[in-house]
Amino acid sequence: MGNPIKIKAKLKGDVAEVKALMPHPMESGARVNADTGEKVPKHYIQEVVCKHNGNVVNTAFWGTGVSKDPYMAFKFNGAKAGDTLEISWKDNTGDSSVKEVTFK
Amino acid sequence: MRLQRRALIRSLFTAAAVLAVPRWLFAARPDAAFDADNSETVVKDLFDGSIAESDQITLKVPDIAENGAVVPVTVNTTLADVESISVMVENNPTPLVALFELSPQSIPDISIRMKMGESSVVRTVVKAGGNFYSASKEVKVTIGGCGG
Amino acid sequence: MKRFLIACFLFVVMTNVYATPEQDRLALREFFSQRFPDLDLNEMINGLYAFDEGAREQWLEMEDFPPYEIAMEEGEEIFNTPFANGKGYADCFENGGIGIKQNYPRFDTDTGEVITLEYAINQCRTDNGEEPLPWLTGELAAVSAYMAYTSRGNKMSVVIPDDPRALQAYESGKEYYYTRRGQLEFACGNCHMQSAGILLRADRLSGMLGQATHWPVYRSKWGETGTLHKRFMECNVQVRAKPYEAQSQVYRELEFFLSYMSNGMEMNGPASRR
Amino acid sequence: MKHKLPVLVAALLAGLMLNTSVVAADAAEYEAALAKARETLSDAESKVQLWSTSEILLQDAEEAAAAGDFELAITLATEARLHAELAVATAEREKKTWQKNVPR
Repeated sequence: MGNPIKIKAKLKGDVAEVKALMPHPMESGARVNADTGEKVPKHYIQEVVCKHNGNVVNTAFWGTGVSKDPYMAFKFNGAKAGDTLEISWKDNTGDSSVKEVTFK
Repeated sequence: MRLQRRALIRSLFTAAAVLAVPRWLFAARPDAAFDADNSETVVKDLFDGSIAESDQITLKVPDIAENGAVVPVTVNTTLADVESISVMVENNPTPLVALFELSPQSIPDISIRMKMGESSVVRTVVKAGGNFYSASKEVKVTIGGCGG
Repeated sequence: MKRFLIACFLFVVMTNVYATPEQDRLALREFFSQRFPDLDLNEMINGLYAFDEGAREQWLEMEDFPPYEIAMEEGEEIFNTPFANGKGYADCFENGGIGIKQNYPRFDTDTGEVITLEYAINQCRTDNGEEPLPWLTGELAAVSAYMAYTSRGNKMSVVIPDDPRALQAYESGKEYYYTRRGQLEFACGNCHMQSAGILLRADRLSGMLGQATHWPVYRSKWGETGTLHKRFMECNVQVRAKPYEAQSQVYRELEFFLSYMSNGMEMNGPASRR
Repeated sequence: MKHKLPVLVAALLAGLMLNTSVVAADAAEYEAALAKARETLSDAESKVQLWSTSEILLQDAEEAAAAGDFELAITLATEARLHAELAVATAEREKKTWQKNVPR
């Protein structure tokens, strides 16, 4: 199980504004470990799925070009207090993380 | 007989998949495009058809990146029926950074932070109503004195 | 006549060399208000972002969801987890450790030492039978980040007690800041006073005022949250001077002086920098 | 023609002896240069002024000596000492002048 995802979700009318921070090394496979001189193997998030009340609102596919500790912000319509928002990710090593929050 | 049944099952599965998966969803992560080492290949893989420059897309990136490891990028658009938004850094070793698939419920306005190895054109391609639109901007990445 | 000359000499010495810390601080503020007549000096707690609009915009976007929040939340959890003996961090500090960072570093008149917040955190651990934490990043920086967060909005208020050792510690830190060093022969002040706000190669330099208010910092270059002493070491290396150990006497006294110079300014740690 | 071989052997032997004596002299010379460098480095350090370059050069000198290249080792140790001497000079000058940088 990967590091917990941090989510800030707020409502503006019925528009949901979501910001997420996902602690993750996002190793591109090109970085060299200064101590060992060896390349650090690729380790990065490939897929992020965001669900509103269980329905997918967006899916993000990522490459190695997303920064360490990825940040992502998005918006969608038709949300109200009490609705749930779930964000999950999967990385290239098969690791994953999921977090659900409720709109206030 | 047996072969026929297997074919039938397969086609049924395919039909079920087509029915269950909404039109805006890709089948899976386009790995080849993410592994491609040049933006031409990415474009060929992902966007079959012509791409039109559009002033209905806002691509917000800094003129000079503070730190190439963390370059904030925001894409939003007033185009209707947006199905996906992708972001490419043309001079990165693998240019395709992210591909967002948006449901009809989504508002086409996304932000991420990305890595840039050197100064480069940043390009976004938006798929809307089955067509491809794009916007781009040059971002300078500098070698730092103290911060670098 | 002779007596008059001696008096003159003493007057010159006292006003020039032996300025009080408070005179130093006010003179420094005056220096920066002349350098940046249009700038609200309180903005200098945001470092180079006080001077650079393009960089400031990117920083504000980082602040939308700053990566130091990872360390901050981790720090809160560690802070609230009792030690093996049942006691906790809250027992070591005034006001249970909440909202107190503006008082650090403080001078301990019992031991004659400068106590930085990180130093006090590890002291708290060893006093309670726990292993000290590494100084630069990780759990210690996390606890410090949480304690800094609870102190946001308070005004820096470092006190130099009436003790010659305390004044000596302040003076040592001051001498360190203004002394050129390393192969490049830069004093801290060369970069962060005369050159504050201008570019060194591609980087705009922060000013000295407010340099102590916003730690610990998530530095994109580091990719993690680290302490002020990690930055001191980095500054030294950048001018090709041999860095000191984190929390060495030299660095603690430097922090004592630097923090005093920021007295009256708003605490805004933790922060994100490029 | 007849006498050439012994002459050659003698010359070779002489050359070898000369060679080893040169090596021995270099090792001693290196030790002296190293000791002198170390002394200057600790002087600079006591004046809160050591350059990072001095220590790096000294490490390189030690590596070169370990590999038997005393000529290079001596050059590097001397360089390390010179850097430390400059640092000491800075320290002595700055003691008199740093106050001038303080705003009043």
